[in-house]
Amino acid sequence: MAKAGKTSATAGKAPARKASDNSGAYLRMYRQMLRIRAFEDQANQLYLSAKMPGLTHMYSGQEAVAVGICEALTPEDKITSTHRGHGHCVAKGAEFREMFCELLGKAEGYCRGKGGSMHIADQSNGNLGANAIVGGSMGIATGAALSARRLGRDDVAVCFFGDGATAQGLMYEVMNMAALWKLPVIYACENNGYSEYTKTAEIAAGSLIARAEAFGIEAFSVDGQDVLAVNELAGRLVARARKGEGPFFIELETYRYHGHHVGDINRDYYRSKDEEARWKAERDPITNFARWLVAEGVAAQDELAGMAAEVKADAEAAVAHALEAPYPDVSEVDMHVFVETAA
Amino acid sequence: MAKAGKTSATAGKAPARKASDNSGAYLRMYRQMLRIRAFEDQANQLYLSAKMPGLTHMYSGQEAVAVGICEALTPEDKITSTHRGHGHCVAKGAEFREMFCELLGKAEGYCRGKGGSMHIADQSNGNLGANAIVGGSMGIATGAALSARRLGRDDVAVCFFGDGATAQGLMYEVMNMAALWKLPVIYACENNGYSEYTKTAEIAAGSLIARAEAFGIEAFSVDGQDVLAVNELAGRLVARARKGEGPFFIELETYRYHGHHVGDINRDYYRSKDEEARWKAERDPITNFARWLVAEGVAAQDELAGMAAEVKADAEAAVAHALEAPYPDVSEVDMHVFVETAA
Amino acid sequence: MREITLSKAVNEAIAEEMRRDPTIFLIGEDVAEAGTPFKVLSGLVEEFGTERVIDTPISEPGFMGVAVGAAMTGSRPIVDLMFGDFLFLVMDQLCNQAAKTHYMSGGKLKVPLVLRTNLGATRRSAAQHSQSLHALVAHIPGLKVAMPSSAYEAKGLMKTAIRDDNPVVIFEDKLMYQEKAPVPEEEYLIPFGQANVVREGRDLTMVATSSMVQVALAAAHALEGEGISVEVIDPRTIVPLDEATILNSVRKTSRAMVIDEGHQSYGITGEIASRIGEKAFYHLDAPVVRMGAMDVPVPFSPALEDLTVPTPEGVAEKARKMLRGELFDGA
Amino acid sequence: MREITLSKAVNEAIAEEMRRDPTIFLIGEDVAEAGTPFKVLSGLVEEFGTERVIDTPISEPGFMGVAVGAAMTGSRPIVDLMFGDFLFLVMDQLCNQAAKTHYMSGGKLKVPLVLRTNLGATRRSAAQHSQSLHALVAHIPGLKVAMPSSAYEAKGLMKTAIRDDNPVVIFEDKLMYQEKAPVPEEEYLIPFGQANVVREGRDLTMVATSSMVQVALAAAHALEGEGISVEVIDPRTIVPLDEATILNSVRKTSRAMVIDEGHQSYGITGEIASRIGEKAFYHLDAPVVRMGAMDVPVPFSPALEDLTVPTPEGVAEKARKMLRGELFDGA
Ligand SMILES: Cc1ncc(C[n+]2csc(CCOP(=O)(O)OP(=O)(O)O)c2C)c(N)n1
Ligand SMILES: Cc1ncc(C[n+]2csc(CCOP(=O)(O)OP(=O)(O)O)c2C)c(N)n1
Ligand SMILES: [Mg+2]
Ligand SMILES: [Mg+2]
Repeated sequence: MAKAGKTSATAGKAPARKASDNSGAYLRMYRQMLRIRAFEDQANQLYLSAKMPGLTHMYSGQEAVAVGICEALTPEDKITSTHRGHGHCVAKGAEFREMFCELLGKAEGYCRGKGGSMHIADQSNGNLGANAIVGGSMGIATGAALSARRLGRDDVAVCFFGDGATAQGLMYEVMNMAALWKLPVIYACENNGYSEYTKTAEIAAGSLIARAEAFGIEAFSVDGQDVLAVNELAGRLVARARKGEGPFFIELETYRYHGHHVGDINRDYYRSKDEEARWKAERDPITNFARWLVAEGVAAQDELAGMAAEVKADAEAAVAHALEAPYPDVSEVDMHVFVETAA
Repeated sequence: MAKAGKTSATAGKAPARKASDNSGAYLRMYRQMLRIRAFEDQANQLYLSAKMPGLTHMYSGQEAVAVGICEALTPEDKITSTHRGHGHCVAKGAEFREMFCELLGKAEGYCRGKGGSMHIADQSNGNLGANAIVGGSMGIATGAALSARRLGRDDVAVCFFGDGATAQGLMYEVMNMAALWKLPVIYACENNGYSEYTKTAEIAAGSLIARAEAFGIEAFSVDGQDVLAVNELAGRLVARARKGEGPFFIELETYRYHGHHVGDINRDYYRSKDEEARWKAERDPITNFARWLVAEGVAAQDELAGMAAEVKADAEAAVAHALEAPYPDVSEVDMHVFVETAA
Repeated sequence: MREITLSKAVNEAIAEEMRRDPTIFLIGEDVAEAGTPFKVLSGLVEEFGTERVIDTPISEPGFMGVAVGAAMTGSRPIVDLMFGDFLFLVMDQLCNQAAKTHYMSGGKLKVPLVLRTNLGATRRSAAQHSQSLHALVAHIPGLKVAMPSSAYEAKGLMKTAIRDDNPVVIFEDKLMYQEKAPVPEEEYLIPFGQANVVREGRDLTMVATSSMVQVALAAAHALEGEGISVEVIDPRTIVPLDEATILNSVRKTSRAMVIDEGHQSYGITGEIASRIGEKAFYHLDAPVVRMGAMDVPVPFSPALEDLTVPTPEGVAEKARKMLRGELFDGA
Repeated sequence: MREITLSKAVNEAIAEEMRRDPTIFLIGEDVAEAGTPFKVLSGLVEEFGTERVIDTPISEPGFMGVAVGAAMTGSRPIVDLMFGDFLFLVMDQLCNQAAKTHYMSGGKLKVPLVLRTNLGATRRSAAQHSQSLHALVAHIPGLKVAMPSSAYEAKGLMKTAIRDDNPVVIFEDKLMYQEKAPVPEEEYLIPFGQANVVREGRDLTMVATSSMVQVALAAAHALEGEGISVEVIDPRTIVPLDEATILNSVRKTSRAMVIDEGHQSYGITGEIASRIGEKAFYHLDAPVVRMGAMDVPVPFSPALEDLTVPTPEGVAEKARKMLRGELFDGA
């Protein structure tokens, strides 16, 4: 079955179209990657300084995946996200303020503080929510695709999940249905090499791509650190899915920079500092894309630096706002258990 | 990946070894197939004459699968079975009396009448039980294999299941673990073309064989109507599994003669009478094997007929016994909820 | 009034709602041509087509998840779960996803779906096809739970369930599918959270669900001849539960029994009995008596299975003892 | 006596039993090198090797099924389920298979396995990582359910669970993993079905489970200063339930509260309260009061989450009202 060649922006290979044609999109993607990184840096600090409650999982390092894919989507297109979901949320168009408020359990949060990091959702941009059950959203994404088709809409659903989630049987059940019914859903497997403290090779037999193909689903693998390669493939598949040629499966090779969760500090026993350093030095999606943007003349170095400063300031302002923002009133505790109005 | 050639006894192709070498095994397999057919004929009649309570699913037509595989197993080897489980039970060595008693809810039944047709188990012969949850026993078989390996035994586990059960996610979860851990388990998929009232093609995308192969599992397909082909393949794979070369997956093409369950009488809307007639006329595992046994000089026609009469008489006697046998005492109703003795 | 079977009543409810609202679809195993093994959905695929009556592979967790996603995005799925026993397979999608989505999203997302399934033993279907598992879902905030006790109830409650914007689990009694009851031709809905006083009485209140309503009525009938006047209350939905109707009745009769086909221990009888004990304490002349199914897996043998569920005789006998003051077990 | 954490107590119990019986093995996600996210199993893989401390893929239904099969064939698996919330994923293998196998086979097959998991909110882990779901498994015949309330309890109950020939589900309180309690060096087991009278008292019986035992004790302590004498009972196992100890206490104190961290409705407080109501009816001076968690999915926000579970203050306040006779809600 067709596999996308692993195009690499840093390798200096020519992109599909001339850089200047598309500079708006390129800068938007760059900015979105910066925004995710800035968001996570702030979130990490909030956690380490004990200002953020609960558990959180950083997306840093995987930015090109969320951004490359979401750039190919419209606001009407749906995504489902994971426990490591901040990146998807930002990439799909969410605002920092509502996100930080959610992470801090404040009333202004996207979910009025009830969801938190692991359940953040942004219905206005088609993000059906992070999910704290690994693999838990695979049916939801598939159902969103079925719903779109049945109701005569042309939106596409993208299901983000990790390599570890491929061990959940639910995935095979819904891929089977998606294939039988030709649903407009794209299964995007972010293979960051680990599920929690375990290497992917120890928990996944055979080939992930082949598993999807065995259900008659066209499957692709792509360098998840290369936002252009990801976006090019996603653009093609989203267009095809919209025409009823889905479903599709993509394996994206990527890496998480932090621990499994923010408290996962001593991780030598399962992955080496060297390995981490190598990924950061050689395969950082932001650094490499910046180099390419400058080389192609899409932007000057200082423009990019300015953008970074601006994004960082935005994030800091949002954090400051969120820290001061009020908690939900205690009366909200038993609100929203049920939808109150009858249909 | 290697696939067993679809050898067919009826095609006159020479068997792996000379017929006379192995006549004991051939006649045992023939007898076991007859026993299953006789058992089911009686069970069907019991049901139709309202003497048998509950729901039951006939194995008739699929005899070569259970017999070909179980002939390759020792009593210590384990099997797990399905809602269509009488055939597996007989093939693994069970007695008619205890089986009919079980089907009638009598105290002498294998499960003291508590299990019935859908839960019949025969621990003494390594049958871990039928299962009324489609796919429900896939973990059990895999766990039996793990247990054997861990405890230093060399027994192999065979998991019988239908094509419909391949839609249960559990299968992919346990195949992954079996492959990672190289467990001595054989997944035997009896593809009889239907799950309930639905054709397999409508509920299974892609290829069943490829699904197993994607987990790095060697997979084979074989004519499930040809007891010799089934037995030859099973023998090879059981031996390899015993040596630690498992797991394996086999797809066996077969057909059920009756409805999905005994009450499924009007089935024109999902499968034609013609199709049924063709399978019975051309691919009956018993008729075809009998023809081969006679042609090869393993047995004379009248010997085989004598065997059939004997088996039928056995079945009738067992039914007569079971009909008269006592029900369990009412005091048994709350017995066996828990094992009473501490370990 | 015409009489129709419970099976037909459910079929009508779904057909009427599907005609009214094109966002509704049916999904499950063998729901289309086969119309389910119980034939409850016969004819619907002919009217609504395979795009709205969707046969699935045998993937309960999968199609439950698909329904949740569809419900979050503008559809109103009705999920058909062939046997209540398969609830165990869909618990994650039902309880971790469907039930919590509205709350976790701070009210932004909703999951309007109906999960229709069944309950009830004594069909000789053994331990994995005979369970009455409504207590499990009743415990999970965010799910409504309806338990129709007749064809009439089944139709009205199904229509309400379909129009509700929340996930609703509705349990039909398998043994009742072929039972007829008067059902009006005209449209009607039965609101959730309003118990039905099926029979008025003075001496004793029986709160009974689903299959047990008829058992209670039969017992009440027998007791009537002995001068014991029984009020029978069908809560109709156990979530939301109409506490007021139950408490008012108990305050009047001063005695209560709670009868249900789920296993007795840690089942719904405990909840209802303890609410009565809490809130009608001073009115009670006797301890509240609970009768659930025995705490055993359902045995196959007919000689054993019938012992495991409450019967009219058993209920009547308990009631007699209660009124004779013979039930004060160790008290 | 030395004091060790609950985490260490569980670790010791498992290690001691694994030394004793080579058929025992551990299976679950990140149980080996990582020793679970809570580090409860640290060091075990070093002693017992990867053949007996088995890391699995993220396949809860799968490894639960594997454990059932292993238990049926001579092994004694201990299944590690990382969060109690994932119970929904293993319900079919646990409740349709493990729980029923012994019964369905007429006593021929058995499934000696331990499922260890946890419960408890107020860790800011939100709706899918904070549930206390013991009521669900308590309802299923064939499963035993243990709820340790301290390091001492955790060790003794775990050892008993491992030696039991039935499937046992044991719920540890996540918030207690780092809490220390005196635990003897010598081997001891705590039998199932024998409640612990944690504190004696005259005026009121509090039956409390797991995390709520400490809440009840704190409330009892506060009330003591006000002249209210509270008896606190920890059932230890809710299946089997030691009814006798509870009833004896209530017969003495004439008042009872039942406190549990599961959702209140259709949870375990209803069962225990209704058994008290049934069997100690004439001894009760006031309705049995139940305090469970609120019937809401667990909210993430710290401002909301803490409202959802019983606290010492809340429990003490209810007790005061009860003793002042102010609780007779509409009665
Ligand atoms: C059903 C379930 N099992 C286990 C967990 C605990 N858990 C959270 S994240 C995680 C690892 C997920 O790995 P992967 O899917 O590769 O995603 P990644 O963390 O690498 O982004 C695990 C085991 C969970 N949340 N849900
Ligand atoms: C989990 C579950 N879902 C649905 C059913 C109802 N059911 C019983 S048998 C069956 C079809 C099984 O098909 P297949 O696996 O091909 O076996 P066959 O009946 O053809 O032998 C179905 C859907 C069930 N028993 N368990
Ligand atoms: Mg990963
Ligand atoms: Mg089949």
